[in-house]
Amino acid sequence: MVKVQHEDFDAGAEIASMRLSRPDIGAVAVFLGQVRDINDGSSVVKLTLEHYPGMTEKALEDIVAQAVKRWHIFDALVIHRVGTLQPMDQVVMVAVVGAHRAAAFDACEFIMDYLKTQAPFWKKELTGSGERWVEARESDNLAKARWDQ
Amino acid sequence: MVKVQHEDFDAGAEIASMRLSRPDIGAVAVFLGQVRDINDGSSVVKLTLEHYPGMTEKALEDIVAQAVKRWHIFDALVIHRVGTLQPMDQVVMVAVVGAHRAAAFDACEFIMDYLKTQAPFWKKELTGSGERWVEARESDNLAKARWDQ
Amino acid sequence: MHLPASAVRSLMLTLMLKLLYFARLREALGVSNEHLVLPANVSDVAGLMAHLAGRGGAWQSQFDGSTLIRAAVNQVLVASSATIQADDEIAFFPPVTGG
Amino acid sequence: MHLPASAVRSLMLTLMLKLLYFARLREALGVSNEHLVLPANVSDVAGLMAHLAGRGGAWQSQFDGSTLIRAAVNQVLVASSATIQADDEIAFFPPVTGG
Repeated sequence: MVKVQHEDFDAGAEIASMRLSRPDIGAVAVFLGQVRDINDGSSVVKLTLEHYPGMTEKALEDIVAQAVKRWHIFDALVIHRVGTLQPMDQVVMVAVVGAHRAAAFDACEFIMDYLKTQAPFWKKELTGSGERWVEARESDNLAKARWDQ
Repeated sequence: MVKVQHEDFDAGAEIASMRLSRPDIGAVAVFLGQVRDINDGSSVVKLTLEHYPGMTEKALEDIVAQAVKRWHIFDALVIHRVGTLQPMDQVVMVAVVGAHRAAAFDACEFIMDYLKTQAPFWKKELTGSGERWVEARESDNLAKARWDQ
Repeated sequence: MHLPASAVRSLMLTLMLKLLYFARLREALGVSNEHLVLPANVSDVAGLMAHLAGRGGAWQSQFDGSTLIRAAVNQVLVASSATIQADDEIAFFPPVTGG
Repeated sequence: MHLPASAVRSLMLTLMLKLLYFARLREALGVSNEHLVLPANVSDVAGLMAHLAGRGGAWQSQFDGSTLIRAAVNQVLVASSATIQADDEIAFFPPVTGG
């Protein structure tokens, strides 16, 4: 399932809902991303997330579908916030449930690597020295490329 | 931090406490293991976890220390339950916080792979056809061996 | 041939593209979306980008190839060789930075 | 040489090992722990396992090498070549299955 929303979310409740969805789940792999108070050496006062409504959901659903097809997992959840956030706010959560841990870990990391490079979100930071758009990182492209081999 | 306990734990509260511990955390990688209602083809009625008090804590603390030394992460938490559990009960949680996701994912998976092969816990299942000790899996040894290369 | 005004309008509509611009690109252009009649000589994303660069100014500097721009056709990421046709929704934006 | 009983007791204590058995092994032996005077000819884990196998019965079948047994000395996993000395806490158990 995919949720793109302004509101914060209850990570514990979302994880509990995923893990209790079937009794043959043995492994839950979760990634939670939050706003750092510092980025590329500058202090971050706030962060605004712009997205492309419609395509965002479609892109995330496609990434989840790829993960479910590629690994032996039962389900995956992606929650991504948009709008204006502050340091320590939650930005994104990915939760993957399956029978065993290796597939759950891989699928969770795959979803994050694809989300970072394929889903239409853009971050703008307000730092001590003004606003700036966050630059895409080559390390994210490399992380994604690992899965294409 | 390491906790070995009979009682259940609040995964959401533990994750929140980890992620809010410092403002430069950007990534939280979590693994949650729970009792499956089926294992090796038999239905599981309950699961009893035996451990080696004293050594268990020492082994887990050593694994966490190795992870903190090997990856650029800020902290790691391991909670492992002992005693008698039922299907869908939480067994283990590992939460790793750091600046970026790659190190957090790797450290979390490393801790689980080492825990599975190095920490003195033993599982006994009560199945429809009686009690049995869970056999160690060669796949867990292979998973651990990846990190030794 | 003589067409009634309503038929001309309907014909025009079927030749329209919807264009969307996001993030840094949206700010540089000062436009978030527009409707454009599919130019006669444009059949792929690269051709549309060349057409937009021809507007000059910020359009030229953003679409002349010196700036990294991604494109999506009908909400799917595509390469610049992707074909486009009337009624498509085409979005241009900088490399994404979510997560 | 003549030692008082209290000195003999104290000497004995310093030569003691604490042995622990867990899980399937504990059940097979019917013992979870014992204190053992360090046998004179035993200096490593393998030697201690051979000594325990010499007790016969379940001890023999568990410690004769036919069953996979892990050992810890003073709560640290070790290989069977690890040396042991008086006062050590030595644990034997099957491969672990936590997580």
